[in-house]
Amino acid sequence: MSELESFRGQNPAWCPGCGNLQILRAFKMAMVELGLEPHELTIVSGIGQAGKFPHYTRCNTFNGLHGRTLPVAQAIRLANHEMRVLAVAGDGDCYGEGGNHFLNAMRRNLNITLFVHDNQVYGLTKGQASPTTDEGMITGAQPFGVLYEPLNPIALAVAMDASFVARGFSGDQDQLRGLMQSALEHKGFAFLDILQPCVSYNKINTFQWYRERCYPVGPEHDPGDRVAAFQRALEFGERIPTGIIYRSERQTLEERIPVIANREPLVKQPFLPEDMAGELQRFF
Amino acid sequence: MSELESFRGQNPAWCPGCGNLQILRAFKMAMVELGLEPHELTIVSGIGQAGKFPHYTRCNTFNGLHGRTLPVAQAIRLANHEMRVLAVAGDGDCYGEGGNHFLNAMRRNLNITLFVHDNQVYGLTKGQASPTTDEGMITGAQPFGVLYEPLNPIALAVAMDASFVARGFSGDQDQLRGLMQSALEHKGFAFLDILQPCVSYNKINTFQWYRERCYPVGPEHDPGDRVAAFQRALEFGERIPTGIIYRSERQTLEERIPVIANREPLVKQPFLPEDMAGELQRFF
Amino acid sequence: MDYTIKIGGQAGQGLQTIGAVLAKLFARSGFHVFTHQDYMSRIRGGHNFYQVRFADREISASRKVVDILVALDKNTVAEHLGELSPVGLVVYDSETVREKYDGENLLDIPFRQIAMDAAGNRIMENTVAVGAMLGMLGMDLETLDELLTETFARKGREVVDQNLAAAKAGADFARGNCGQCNFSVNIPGLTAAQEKEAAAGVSRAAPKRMLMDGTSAVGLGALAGGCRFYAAYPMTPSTGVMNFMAAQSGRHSLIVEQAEDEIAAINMAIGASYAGVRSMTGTAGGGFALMVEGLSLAGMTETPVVIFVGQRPAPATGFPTRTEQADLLYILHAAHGEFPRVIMAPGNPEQAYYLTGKAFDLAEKYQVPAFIISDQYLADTEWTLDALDPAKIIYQDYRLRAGELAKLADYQRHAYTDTGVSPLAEPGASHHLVVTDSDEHDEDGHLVEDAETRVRMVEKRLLKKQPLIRDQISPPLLHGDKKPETVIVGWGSTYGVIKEAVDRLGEKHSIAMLHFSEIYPFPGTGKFDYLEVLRQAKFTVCVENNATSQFARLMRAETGFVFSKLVTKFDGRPYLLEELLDELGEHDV
Amino acid sequence: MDYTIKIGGQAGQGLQTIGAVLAKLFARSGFHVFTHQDYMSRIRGGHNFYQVRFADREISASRKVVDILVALDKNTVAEHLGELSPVGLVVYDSETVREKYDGENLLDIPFRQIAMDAAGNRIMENTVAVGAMLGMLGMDLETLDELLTETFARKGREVVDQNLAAAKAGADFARGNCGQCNFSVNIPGLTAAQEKEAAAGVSRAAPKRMLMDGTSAVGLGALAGGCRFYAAYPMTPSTGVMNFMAAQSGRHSLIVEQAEDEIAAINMAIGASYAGVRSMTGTAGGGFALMVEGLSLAGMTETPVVIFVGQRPAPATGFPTRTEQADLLYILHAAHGEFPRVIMAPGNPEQAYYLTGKAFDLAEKYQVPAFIISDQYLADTEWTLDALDPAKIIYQDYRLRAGELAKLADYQRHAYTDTGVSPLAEPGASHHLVVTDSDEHDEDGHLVEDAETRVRMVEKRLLKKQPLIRDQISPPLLHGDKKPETVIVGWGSTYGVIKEAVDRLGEKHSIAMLHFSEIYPFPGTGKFDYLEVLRQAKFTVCVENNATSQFARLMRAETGFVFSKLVTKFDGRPYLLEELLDELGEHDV
Ligand SMILES: Cc1ncc(C[n+]2csc(CCOP(=O)(O)OP(=O)(O)O)c2C)c(N)n1
Ligand SMILES: Cc1ncc(C[n+]2csc(CCOP(=O)(O)OP(=O)(O)O)c2C)c(N)n1
Ligand code: SF4
Ligand code: SF4
Ligand SMILES: [Mg+2]
Ligand SMILES: [Mg+2]
Repeated sequence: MSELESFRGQNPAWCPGCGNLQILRAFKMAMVELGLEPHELTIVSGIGQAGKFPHYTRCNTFNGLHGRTLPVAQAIRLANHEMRVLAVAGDGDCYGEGGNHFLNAMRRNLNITLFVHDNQVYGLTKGQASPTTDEGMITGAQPFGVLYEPLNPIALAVAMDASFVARGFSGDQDQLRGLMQSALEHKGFAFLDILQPCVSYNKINTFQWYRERCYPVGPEHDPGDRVAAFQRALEFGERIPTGIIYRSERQTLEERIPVIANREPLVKQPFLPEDMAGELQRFF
Repeated sequence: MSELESFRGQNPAWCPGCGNLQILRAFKMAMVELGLEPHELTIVSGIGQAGKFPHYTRCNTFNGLHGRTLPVAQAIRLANHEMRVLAVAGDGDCYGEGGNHFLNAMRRNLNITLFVHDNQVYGLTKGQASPTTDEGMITGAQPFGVLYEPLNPIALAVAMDASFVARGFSGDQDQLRGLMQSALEHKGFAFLDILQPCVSYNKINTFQWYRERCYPVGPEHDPGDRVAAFQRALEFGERIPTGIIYRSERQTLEERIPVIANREPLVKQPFLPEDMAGELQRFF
Repeated sequence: MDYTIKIGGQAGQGLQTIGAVLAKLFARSGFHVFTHQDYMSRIRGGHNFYQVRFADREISASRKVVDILVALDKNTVAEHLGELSPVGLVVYDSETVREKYDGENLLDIPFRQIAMDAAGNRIMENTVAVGAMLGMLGMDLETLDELLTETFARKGREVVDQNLAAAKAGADFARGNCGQCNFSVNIPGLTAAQEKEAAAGVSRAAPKRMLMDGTSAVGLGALAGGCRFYAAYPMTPSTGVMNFMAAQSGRHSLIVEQAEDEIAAINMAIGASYAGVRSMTGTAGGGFALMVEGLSLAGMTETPVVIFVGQRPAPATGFPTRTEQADLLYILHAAHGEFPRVIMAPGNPEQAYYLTGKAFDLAEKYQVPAFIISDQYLADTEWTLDALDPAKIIYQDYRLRAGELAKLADYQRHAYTDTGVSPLAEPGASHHLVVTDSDEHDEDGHLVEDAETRVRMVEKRLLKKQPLIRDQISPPLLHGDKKPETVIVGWGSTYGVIKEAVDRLGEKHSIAMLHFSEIYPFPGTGKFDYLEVLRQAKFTVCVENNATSQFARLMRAETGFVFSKLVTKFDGRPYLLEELLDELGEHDV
Repeated sequence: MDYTIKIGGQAGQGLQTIGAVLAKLFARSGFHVFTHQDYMSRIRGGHNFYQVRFADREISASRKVVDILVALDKNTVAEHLGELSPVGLVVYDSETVREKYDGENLLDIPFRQIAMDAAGNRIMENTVAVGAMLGMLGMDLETLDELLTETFARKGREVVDQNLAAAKAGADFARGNCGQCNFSVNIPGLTAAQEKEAAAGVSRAAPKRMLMDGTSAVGLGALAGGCRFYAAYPMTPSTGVMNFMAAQSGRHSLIVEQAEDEIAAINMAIGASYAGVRSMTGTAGGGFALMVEGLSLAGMTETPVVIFVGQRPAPATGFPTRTEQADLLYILHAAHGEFPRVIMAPGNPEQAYYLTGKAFDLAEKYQVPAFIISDQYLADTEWTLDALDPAKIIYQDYRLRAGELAKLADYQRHAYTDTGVSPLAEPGASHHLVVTDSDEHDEDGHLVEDAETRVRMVEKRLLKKQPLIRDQISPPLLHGDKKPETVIVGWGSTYGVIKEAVDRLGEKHSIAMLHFSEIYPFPGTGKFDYLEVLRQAKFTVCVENNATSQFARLMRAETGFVFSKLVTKFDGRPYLLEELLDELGEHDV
């Protein structure tokens, strides 16, 4: 059994007060509560403040390129479907640079988990607009304020029929921990968007701002109803629903690929050079 | 005034019976009916069968890279907002390689038009699955059949709040011509997904298959209702709605950028080297 | 004897089937075979051709002259009539071609009608054409029978018989109507051993050779090299490898993923490799452009990965279905930062097989990206070759797996070592954590910012490994005169045409080919002082299928050597034998 | 005199403000100034520093020794105490640093308390520190007053006065408590002209120099070069240029788009250029990896585009905020296929300004992509320099616009011409259609597949243009002895440190610097036979901020020349003057 101490990593280089610190805490507790040990999980992260996450805990880690967490994470799972895989990305990482991978990961529905640390800004590169930045926010790169409509990750995920779609808030630790656990336990692609204040660069969507708006969806919300989920997803502004917004049961990709379905993970299957010789016969 | 002959280009290298031929015909007629001349439109296309489109008509043309139509098209519009810009892409082009640009073009909402020639397959590269290929279809690259859930472009566009979302079918010329005209006349980003049989590589979604399923949405459908649009978008299978699925009024990006809003296009604004000298002063 | 049959027509007319069957037939019959294809980027219509050369001695290139031109459309006659050899003939069906030609060397064979008459099915017209070829060449139909039986095994004897009937009718027609046919075809002589075998009824009379194209050779080499994961996005001329691997994935422990784009493809290949399986991606030059960042990631995280790049004429989309060798320097220098890489540029299917295997071995052993550079020409050309030997491909699992790993007290993914090679472990196989990072990192794999670690890591990753990898690289191949006055240098897919040109010229001149197929790390002169050979020569020529003589430039950068003459070709087509001879003939070779 | 002040502390403590104000102050006061920065990839905490060197003669590098170390935290003292010069002092506030040091050269100045006392606001503590510096150096506060007045113009006189009061209190405290201060500072002498000006009250006494960093210089050069469209995705160390351009976009006819990724960024730049405006994109080496395919598109469609690449230590993410010169060969060879490109690698802000302008001119004139290669070091270092002259940047509109275009009977975007340069027209400006294609195309811009057109297009696009562009490239700069025995060669951002080292060594030796800032097409020897200079020298050294001596390799590939010695540095930090002198001093320069 693991304990919190098992997950202690480097000292975080995040700003004091950063929501990432809360996300990290919730994660470690979720891992302990799930009874998982560090080597049982591989964290794949990108580049950004969120991308540093795995260095501040202890797990197998592939900290890759900005925007490219999901292809790496999915391939790890394909190569070893006994490994739990967590992809950790920033909002810029996942919805900006990595938008195309996000779309396709939802289609593939491998059994992996995605946390997006959504601070609605590019933190590490010092405050440019991200795809989720509110319209009107002025930054060094957006002197006239953001002129695009923000991307709504929850609505997008519902439209893509992601099999688990949830939103958390770093300021609500209990709910967040629970959502993390549900996401990690979900069979299929589990997507958790985590609202997270950036104290250095986002002066609009502050801790206070989120706290006033976030509300957990109640039992009246049926996460199995895709249209209702979509409607709920459109709420973002005065009120922001948190919790599991949409969930469906679908076969996972690893259950559908004959080479690995109900078989040992690829990485454990023996390599039989003899088999290859037969392939040459066809060419005589 | 233009006539059909004004739009005659190279002889199409498409297969006889290909839906692209019908799309091309509808386009030329739409142009004539709109009274547009070849030099008044710039077509930006990618690579794929659809990407060859502009060579088979006559307009200003930028036939760029596979998947990259939209960034080019958007920039042309930013540089010259008096130019009409039409982006023409394949389903692989736009939803596969170019997925990230599609997401962001919808957010930007520039006044451009996008036709996706959606044959639910990679035509030019000989029949691999595209993001819209039906589950189960067997191809050279998908020997166990397609194992991913297809991307629903209409649902995705509604989720992204694209300001004009429509579906046409190459086999319904009248409706298609009308949709093309509405798209070209729409103020903002107009997205038209055009179902198109590929006689060589898609033996499932044939002309017949589409014809049996496609139905035009009736007046009871309110394209202004986003949730209703989403619900309608989810229909794809036994019945396939065509027509304008979703439409909204939003400011276009070119109306919001101070440098060009209500001003001459950038390309016509004079370059005043004198202005630059002033910038140097700050460094003394 | 040395004949060329060219089948020309529109995309979709089935000329590839005719060509492929003939090639296989000739190979089975004991001839040496070389084929090449030329096709447009379209699915129907246009103008394509398939050229099959066969001879009773080794051949390795296509020729300009054509002995039999099978014209499936009018355009083919117009385009290629001028290529006919003195004994050459055009064969066509005036019904399909919609034209009746005069002239003694144009033979109208009613393929379609014969198919209807003999087999009751016009789709057998291509089989009639194949039969007609055999008839014209005076060959029997035994081998064809064998081949059809294999091909239509699942469809049953009836289909075979129908086909055979069609072929026979074609052959008969040809024999009866081909007054002009002057082809003399002898099945090549058998070796003593083969005769014994033949006598014992073990095999048919002909020597056993394989017929293989470059695409299949790369795929087979990958399988033999232990490839378990292939991620790619389709792009000519690399799609063939993806399809080949996909077809294998039902039979072997192999996953093939079609990625959403090339960026995903290479990142997937890297992810799978990190997780513990040998992995590969493949693309063309334009798709590789999108993999450049991922390449750098493999370099930094020291993740083994094999990258297949099929070159095609560029820039940008260029000529999607044609050939060029213009991505060498690009691939060599691709990606930000400095890290080692391996580059193999096979010259024929045999090399493609072994070098793909070797690429996997070196990638794994040194934890670096390894490239196989090909092009449309190598991808499509078929060669006859002696049996490939999978045992010649080294397969050794260099990774730490469960047992060994668990025994270690400590594990550090990027530990400093004498060789620069750190232990590569399978994540999850023990309690040891496998941590790596695209940022500069310490031995544990965690991110750092200090200068000292940086310097040690660059030394480990690059400066220590690079010379060790170089030691594994074989020198270029010298073929021909051992002390040549003239040396023709090439790399990659020009191997065959240079070899045959050198063989021709070698009859009268002191000449040799120096061919580079293992290109980077650039081969040292320790095992074979090829530079000395070049320096001793009076005349040195570098032949490349590009416009800027990239290999010559690389040679100068690496060795200082400057060629006397540069031969280039950049029209999207390969060198034909006569073309190269012309280029070389102008000068006193 | 020649002093260095280093301000060290954590990210977020405001050390950049102190450094920037001091640099400007010294520049305004007539000194020559050189600054450089060192910071971690984090927003708060860690360890950063800002180093300001100023002197009464030209300087162009940072030194190892520090005269005043302003320590904003304890760590700074620990890290840098050893760097102090014999007269050196550490200045710190024991309240902030939470430590009281013994030792004569450690001066505790209660910045925070003084700020509270003098201005009633602790956030003025950094202004107190600036004041203290002035006090220690014996400089008056007049220039600071001027500067504060400008800076806080919008905030009003009160803020200025508060700041001034804080500074004055800091200065007073320093003067009163700095027994150790041995700094003698003389405002550099004035030229006759300046004295006249000064007498006429036109300006303050000091000579007028600009203080400029590499980032601003590139941005200003782009504006002067007519840049109207800038699309980019943020990435250190290129984000500064994006921010600079964004800030200008309110004042000029300029659109700045933050793209969704680098692929979109370059495709947007190409699209805007096609539509008729001069355009640019910028990124770092890793982001450029994603632009490689777009680069090839620019090459094929002959669309002018300027690409700024800020290098940083790699592979992969590497050291995001540090410096390296390891992307030269990568940028030179990036992209599939063969087409011309221009590469500028400025060595200082002055060159950055003019060469960015020149990049625009060449890109437009020859319809090719043009690069400006920089790095974190050049981006951040500030230099004093003489007034830049926008008139020296050629601006000529080579495009066909409405009037001229309409007059033409025919227009073909890719028409064959003697120079290979085809007419580039603005789409929509007339009835003529502007058609271009990433596939191989004909003169009209429509796609083709034939060999003949291909050959002519490669000749037009590449072979004809390349030599013409080469003629536009200036030779490398020879600085120092005109017939040197020793030549130190460098490119890009090592300019300053090599120059100063050569100046030092030149006092006793026959030595010169040969600096390359216009790198590709590689300069010919027609205008200046620099190869002869190298060949005549006894000892030649190539100094690079990378591990594999990329420029030396390029030199060999282009000219065959091989250096006597290669100096490299790849720890993510720039060369300091003493470091380079050490490297050179080992050998008999
Ligand atoms: C290809 C590439 N482009 C750009 C960057 C620079 N970059 C690093 S992190 C980042 C954005 C960070 O924003 P986000 O993903 O929201 O993460 P956050 O820092 O806010 O957690 C960018 C643009 C990069 N590392 N790689
Ligand atoms: C970067 C890149 N990757 C791959 C290709 C190869 N390629 C050309 S078209 C195409 C897909 C075509 O499918 P789609 O976009 O649906 O167009 P269609 O041919 O079906 O009209 C691909 C994969 C390419 N040209 N460039
Ligand atoms: S910049 Fe923002 S996101 Fe980054 S560590 Fe600081 S508070 Fe957190
Ligand atoms: S392959 Fe399909 S999409 Fe392409 S031209 Fe033929 S029918 Fe049309
Ligand atoms: Mg963010
Ligand atoms: Mg398609």
